[in-house]
Amino acid sequence: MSAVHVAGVSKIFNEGTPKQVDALVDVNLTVEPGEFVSLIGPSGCGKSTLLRLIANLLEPTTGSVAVNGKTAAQSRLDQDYGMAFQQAGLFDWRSVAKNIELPLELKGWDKDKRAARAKEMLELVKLPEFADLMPWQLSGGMQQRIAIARALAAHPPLLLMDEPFGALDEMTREYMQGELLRICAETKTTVVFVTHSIPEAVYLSNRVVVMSPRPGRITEVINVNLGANRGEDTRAADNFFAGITAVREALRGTHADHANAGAIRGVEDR
Amino acid sequence: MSAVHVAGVSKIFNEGTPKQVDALVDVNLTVEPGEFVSLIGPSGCGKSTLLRLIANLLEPTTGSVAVNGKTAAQSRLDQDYGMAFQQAGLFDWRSVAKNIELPLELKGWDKDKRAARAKEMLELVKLPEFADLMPWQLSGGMQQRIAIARALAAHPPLLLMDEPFGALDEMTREYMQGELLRICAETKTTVVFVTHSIPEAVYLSNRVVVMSPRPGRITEVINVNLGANRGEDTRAADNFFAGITAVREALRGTHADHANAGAIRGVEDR
Amino acid sequence: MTAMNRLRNFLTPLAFGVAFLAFWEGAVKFFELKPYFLAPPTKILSQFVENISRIWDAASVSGMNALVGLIAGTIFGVSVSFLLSRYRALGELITPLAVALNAIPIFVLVAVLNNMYSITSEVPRRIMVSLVVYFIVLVNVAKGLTQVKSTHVELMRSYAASDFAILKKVRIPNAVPYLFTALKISAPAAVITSFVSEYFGGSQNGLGSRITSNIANSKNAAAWAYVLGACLLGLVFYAVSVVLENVASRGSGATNTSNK
Amino acid sequence: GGSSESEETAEPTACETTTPVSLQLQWVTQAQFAGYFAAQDQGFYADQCLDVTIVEGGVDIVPQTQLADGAVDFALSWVPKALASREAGANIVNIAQIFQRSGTLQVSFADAGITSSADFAGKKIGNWGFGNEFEIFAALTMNGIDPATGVELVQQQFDMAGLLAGDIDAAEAMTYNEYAMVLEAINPDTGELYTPEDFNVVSYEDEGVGMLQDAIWADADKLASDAAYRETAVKFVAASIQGWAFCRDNTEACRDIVVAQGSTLGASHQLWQMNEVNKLIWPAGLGAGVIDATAWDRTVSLAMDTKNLEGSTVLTAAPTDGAYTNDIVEEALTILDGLGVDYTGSAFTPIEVTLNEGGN
Amino acid sequence: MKPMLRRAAYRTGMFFVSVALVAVLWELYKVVGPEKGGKLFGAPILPRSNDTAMPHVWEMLSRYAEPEQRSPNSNLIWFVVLKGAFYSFRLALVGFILGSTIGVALAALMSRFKTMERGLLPYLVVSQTVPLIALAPLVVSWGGKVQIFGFTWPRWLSASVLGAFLAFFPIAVGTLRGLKSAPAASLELMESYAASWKQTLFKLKFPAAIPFMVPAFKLGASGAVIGVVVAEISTGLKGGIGRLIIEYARQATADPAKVFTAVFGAAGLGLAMAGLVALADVLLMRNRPKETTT
Ligand SMILES: Nc1ncnc2c1ncn2[C@@H]1O[C@H](COP(=O)(O)OP(=O)(O)OP(=O)(O)O)[C@@H](O)[C@H]1O
Ligand SMILES: Nc1ncnc2c1ncn2[C@@H]1O[C@H](COP(=O)(O)OP(=O)(O)OP(=O)(O)O)[C@@H](O)[C@H]1O
Ligand SMILES: [Mg+2]
Ligand SMILES: [Mg+2]
Repeated sequence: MSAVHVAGVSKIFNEGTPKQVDALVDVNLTVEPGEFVSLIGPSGCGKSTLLRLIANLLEPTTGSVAVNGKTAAQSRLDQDYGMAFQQAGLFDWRSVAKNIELPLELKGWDKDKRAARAKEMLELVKLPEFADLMPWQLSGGMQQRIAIARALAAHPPLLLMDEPFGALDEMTREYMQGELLRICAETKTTVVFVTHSIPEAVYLSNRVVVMSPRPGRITEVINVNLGANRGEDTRAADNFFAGITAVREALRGTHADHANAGAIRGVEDR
Repeated sequence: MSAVHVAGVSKIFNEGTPKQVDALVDVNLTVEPGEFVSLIGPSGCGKSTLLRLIANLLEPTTGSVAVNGKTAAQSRLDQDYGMAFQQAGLFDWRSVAKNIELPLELKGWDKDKRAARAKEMLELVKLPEFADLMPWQLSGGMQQRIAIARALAAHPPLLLMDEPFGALDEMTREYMQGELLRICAETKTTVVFVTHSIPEAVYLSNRVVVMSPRPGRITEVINVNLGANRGEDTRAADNFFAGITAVREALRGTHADHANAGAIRGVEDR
Repeated sequence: MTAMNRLRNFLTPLAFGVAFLAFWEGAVKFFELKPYFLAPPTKILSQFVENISRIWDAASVSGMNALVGLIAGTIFGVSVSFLLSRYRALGELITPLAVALNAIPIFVLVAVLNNMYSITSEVPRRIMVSLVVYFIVLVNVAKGLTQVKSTHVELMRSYAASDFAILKKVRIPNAVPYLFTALKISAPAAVITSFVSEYFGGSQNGLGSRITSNIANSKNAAAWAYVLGACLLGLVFYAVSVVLENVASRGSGATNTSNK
Repeated sequence: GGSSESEETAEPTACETTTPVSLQLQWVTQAQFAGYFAAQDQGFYADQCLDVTIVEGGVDIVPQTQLADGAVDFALSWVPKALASREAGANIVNIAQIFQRSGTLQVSFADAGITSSADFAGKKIGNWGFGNEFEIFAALTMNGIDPATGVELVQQQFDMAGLLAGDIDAAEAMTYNEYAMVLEAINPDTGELYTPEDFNVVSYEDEGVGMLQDAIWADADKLASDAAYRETAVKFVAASIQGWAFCRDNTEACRDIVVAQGSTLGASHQLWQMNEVNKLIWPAGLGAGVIDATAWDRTVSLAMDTKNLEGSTVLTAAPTDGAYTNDIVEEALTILDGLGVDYTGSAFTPIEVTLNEGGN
Repeated sequence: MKPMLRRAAYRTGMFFVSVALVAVLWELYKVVGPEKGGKLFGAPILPRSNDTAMPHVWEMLSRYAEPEQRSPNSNLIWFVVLKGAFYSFRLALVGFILGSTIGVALAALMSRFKTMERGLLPYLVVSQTVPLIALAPLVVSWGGKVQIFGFTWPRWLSASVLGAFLAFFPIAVGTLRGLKSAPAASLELMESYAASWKQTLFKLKFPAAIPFMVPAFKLGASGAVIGVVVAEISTGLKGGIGRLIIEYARQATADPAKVFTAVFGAAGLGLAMAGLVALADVLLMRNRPKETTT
C-alpha cells in the first residue's frame, strides 16, 4: 500500500469564470512509505496546490487522491499526516510546548500524555530547554524546528511540507536539512516536500518531481539517491553536483522565457 | 586608485553599555575598479555593517574608509555609488519610471533629462514597456531589476548590494544573476555584493570575502574567477563546483555550533 | 542607556508641562485676564484642593456611568462580533451599519434616550456610553476574529478541527489584541461620552453638569477644578486600558498590535 | 442730554452716520426678546441712528461675559447671574431693568399636591441649570430645605417631557415658555390638551423669592470713559423700550415679527409668550427699565444668602457700587417723552391666548 | 476598480437594509414593549414604548414633508434639515482641514525632534480628556473679539475650532505612526542619496504614511463633526444642525417625532464627511497595492 497515490488528478480554480486557472492537469504520482519526495518547479506551477490536494484541504476537480490506502478526506480525519509551511505559523499566544501540543489537544489527549509527547518532540528537535518560551523569542530556524515538531507530534506516518525552509538563510537552511533527514530517519516518516531550491531538493530526496506551469503538470521525475548517510561531505560530492545538474536541465525545459514570466501581477490577479 | 579601500576598520555598537556588540574588528579590504566582490558569512557576522560603512551610512569606530580615493562621506555626497537591498524597496506610490528617476530628482536633474535616463535604464534592464506600471504590478524579479536600474541611474562607478536576490525563488535568482553580470559588464561597474548563497557568490564574483562573527572579521578571501563569459553551462562546470566547495570549507570553519546560534531573540534584542 | 532613556521619557514631558503651566500663569498675570475669562493654574489648583471631596463625588458618578457603559458595551460588542464571525451574512449586514455609526455624532441620541427612559435615572447616559463603546469594540473585535493568518486556519483544518475549535484556538486568541486596542480607544471615549450626555439634562451630580453650571455662574476657577478632575478621570481610564493592553500583548510578543 | 433733544424733533431726517451696536440675547430668537426685534423691525433703532445686530445665545453662551469680553456692546442677563460674573471680574452695569417681575414657576401635576415651595421637600425638583436655578435654591433656603439632601434636583432637558412622563415631580417653567409647552401637549387620558386645572403652579414672585430677570447690561468702563458709548446706550435703551411699548400695544404684530425672524416655535406659542412677557414688563410703575431699589435689594440679599448644591452662595459679598444705574434709562425715558411713547403702561391689559396643539 | 465599485454598492445596499431592519425592530418593540418602560434582569433598561418616547417611524419620516412652522411661507422640514446639515458640514470641513493641518504639522514636528515627541505626545493625550463642554465657552468668547491678520474672528469659526480640537488628535497620532512606518531600507536609500530631511519627508515619509493617515483622517472627520455639533448646541450658532436639534428638542413635549428629523440630519452629516474621506482614500490609494483580506 503506497503512502500517497494521486491518480489522474486535475484542479481548476474558478471554473467557468473569466478568472479560471488550470492549476493542475492530469497529475499522477505515487509515493511509497518511507520515501522522501520533493516537488520543484517555477512559481505558480501548482506545487502547493498538489500538496493541499493530498492534505484534503482542497478537492480535486477530477481524479482521486488516496493516502495510506484511504481517501484523502478519511486520512485527514484520522490525522494520518502532519503539515508544515514556509512560515512556521506558530501561535504567538502559546508557549513552545503548547504549540507542539495543539494537534494532540484537538485529538482529545489528556494533559499528561500531551506534556510527555511535547517533551519527547522537543528532544527530537534538540530544543528541550525552550519548552516554556514564547515562539517570538526564538530565531527563525528554531521556530521552524518547533513547527516540524508540531507536525510530527501525533506521530503521523506522512509529513507534508510546503517550502518549510524558504525563509531561512542558506547556512541555517543546510543545517535544518540535516536535522530533517535525521528526524525522518528516526521516525521513519514519509515526506512530500515542496521547494524552490535545487540543491535542497537534491540533497533531501529519493525522488525529485519536476513540474511546469500553465497548466501545471509533472514533466519529469528524477531519481537522486545520495544514500542514507548524507553529511557535510555529500554537498561536495560529485553525485550531488550531478543531481543538481540533472534537475537544472529538467527545469530549464520547463522554464523557457523567464525574463518576463509572471509579469504584471496586478492584471493577472484581479 | 582603488574603488574601495577599507583600512583597519572596526565598528562597535552601543559602546560601553551592556548591549555592546563588536560588529567588526580590524577589517581591511581593497576593491579594484571593475571588480565584483562578494561578502559571505553567517548571520550577524557584519556583512551589512561593512557595506553600510562603505556607503557612509555608518561611521567606523576606528580605521578609515575611502571610496574612489575620496572619503566615504564625500563620495556619498557625490553620489559615487548606487545601492540595492534584499527588498527591492521601490516606492509603491511612484510608477516604475518615477522610481528610477528618484535619485536624479534628488540631484536636481531636469524633467526631460530624467525621463531620458529612466528610459535608458529600463532598456538596460530589459523592461522598457513597463515604465508606467506601478511597482506592485510587477513580479519580484522584475522589481529587483527596477531597483538595480534605480541604483545605476546616476551612472555611479560603484554598486553596493545587500542580498539583493535573497527574496527571489531560485530559478528567478539564477536568471537575475546572469542579468546583473551582463549589466555590470556593459556599464563597467564595480560591485560589492552581500549574499548568503554560496553558489551565488561563486558564480558572480572575482573574489569571495568570507567573514565570521563574534566579533566580525574577514577570515578568508577566495579567488574564483569563472571567466568573463559565464552562462548556464558554467553552473554545471567543475570549476564552479570547486569554487562552491572551497567557499563552503572556508565557511565551515567560521560556522561551528550552529544548533542554537542566535537563539532566544527576545532576550537579545530587548 | 535605558535608565537614562527612562529618565528622559519622564523628565521631558515634565519640563513641557511645567513650561506650559508657567506660560499659562504668566499669561493670566501679564494680560490681567479676568477670572471669568481664564483662571490661573494656581487658583484652579487651590479650588481643586478646596473642592476635592465634591469633585471626587462628581467624578465617581460620571466615572461609574463611563465604567458601566464601557463594560456593558464591551460585553455586548464582543458577543455580537462572535455572532458576526459565525454568521457571515449577519456580518455583511451589520458591519456597514456599525462603520457608519462610528462616523456619526450619535451622542445626540441622548436627547432621545432621556425620553425613552426616565430623565432622573443614569440609564440613558450609560446606554449612550455603551452604544459608543459597542460600535468601537464590534468593528475591532470582528476584524480580529476574521483577520486570522490563513496558515493557521489551514493548519487547523489539516487537524480536522471543528469550526468551534478554530474559534476557540485561533480566532479568539487572535482577537484579544484587537479587543484591547478597542478598549484603548473606547476608554477615553466612554469618559467623554459620559460628560457630554450630562449636557442634555438629568441628575446634576456628575462632572459634566458641574462644569457647565460653574461656568454659567462665572465660577471659572471652580469649573476648571472640575475640568482637572475630568482630565484625571479620563487619564485613569486611558492608563488602565494601556496597562491592560500591555499585559495582553506581553504573551503574544507583538509590541505594536494596535491596528485599526 | 442735549444732543438727544435735537434728534427727537428731527424724527424722519436721515442720520448722517449710523452707529453699529450689537446686543447679545440669552437664548435663541423667541418672543422673550420681541421688544428688540420690534424696535429693529419698526425702525426705532434706525430712528436713533443705530444699526443694531441682535446676536442669539446658546446653551453655553454667557451673555454678560460676552459683553465683558467686548464681543458685543450690550447684553441681556438675569440680575443674579450677571452679578456673579461681576464678582468674577466682569465690569458690567445694569442700565435698564426690562422685566420688572420674575416669570419663573415650578409646575407640578395637581394630584402631586405641591402648592407652595414648602412642599418641595423630598421631591424631584426639575431645573435648567446654567444659572437659572437660583430662585429654586432661594425658596429651598427660605423653607430650610438643604438643596443637596432635602430634595432631588434634576436638570431638565430642553422640553417638559420629564414632567409629563412623571420623572420629575415639579418642573421649572417660565410663564412665557415652558408652562405653555405643557398646555400645548395632549393629555393621553383625555385625548385633549392639558388644561391649567391639571397643574399646580408655584410662582417664585408670589413666594417672595423672585429675583430680577432680563435686564440690559453695559460695559461699565466704557460707560464711564466713552461719551459716545454712553450716548449710544441711552439711545439704545430708549429705542428698545419703545419696541417693548409697541409690543404691548400690538401683541400679534410682534408675534409675527418674531416668527419672521426665524423662530421655529409655533405661532400660538409665540403669541402666548408675547402676552406673558408683556405681563412681566407692564405695567411699569416707575417707567419701563427703571430699576426698583427694593426689588434690587431683595435680589442681592437672596443671592448672598442662597446656598447652591455645592454649598456656595451666588455672591460672596454685596456687589460693589455701580452695579446698576438709573441714569441711562432716565435719559432714555426723556427721549421717549419727546416721542410721546407711553412707558408706564398703566392701562395695560393682557389679551387672552388660546394655545393649539404643539403651539402651532 | 470595477469590483471595488460593486463592493461599495453592495455595502451601501446592506447599510440600507440594516437601517430598515432597525426601523422594523423599533416598531416591533413598540408593539411588545411596556408602555411605561420596564426592567430586564432587574435593571431598568427596557425603554418606554409609548408614542412620546418612541414615535412611530412613519411619524418621523412624515415630518420631513411638513412645514417647519405653521406660517404660510415656512420651509418644509426636509429642506431646513438639509440646509442645516450642509451648514454644519461646511463648518466641520473647515474644522477638519484646520485639525488636519495642525495634526500633520505636529506629527512632522514630533517625527523630526524626538524631544518634541517625548514632551508633547503625553499632553496631546491629556488634551483629549479635557471635556469639550469646558472649552466651548472659552473658544466661543473669541468670537467677534479676537483679530487675526486684520479680520475679526467670526462666531462660526469657534465651532470649527472645536471640531478641529477633536480632529487633530487622531490625525497627529496616526500621521506620526505613519511617518515612522517608512521602512528602514527606504530611509537608508534616501540617506545614501544624501537627501535632505525635507526631501526625505516629502518624497518618502509622507507618501509612506498615507495608508496610516487615511484611517486617522476617518477618525478625525467624525471628531470634527462631533466637535461642531457640540459647539453648535453649546453656542446656539444659528444655521447648523446642532441648533436644529435643540430647537426641535424643545418642541418634543408636544411633537416628539420632530427632533428625530434633526437627529437623522446629524447622522447624514457624519456620513457625508466620512464619504468625503473615503473618496480621498480612493484617490490617494488608487495606485497602491490593494490589501488582501482573508
Ligand atoms: N485558491 C485559489 N484560487 C484561485 N487560484 C488559485 C488558488 N490557489 C492557487 N491558485 C492558482 O493556481 C496556480 C498554482 O498555484 P500554487 O500556489 O499551487 O503554485 P506554487 O507552485 O505553489 O507557486 P509558488 O512557488 O509561488 O508557491 C497559480 O496560478 C495560482 O494563482
Ligand atoms: N544599529 C545597530 N545597533 C546595534 N547593533 C547592531 C546594529 N546593526 C547591527 N548590529 C549588530 O551587529 C552585528 C552585525 O550585524 P550585521 O547586520 O552587519 O550582520 P549581517 O552579517 O548583515 O547579518 P545578516 O546576514 O543577518 O544580515 C549583529 O550582531 C547585529 O546585531
Ligand atoms: Mg506554493
Ligand atoms: Mg545583513
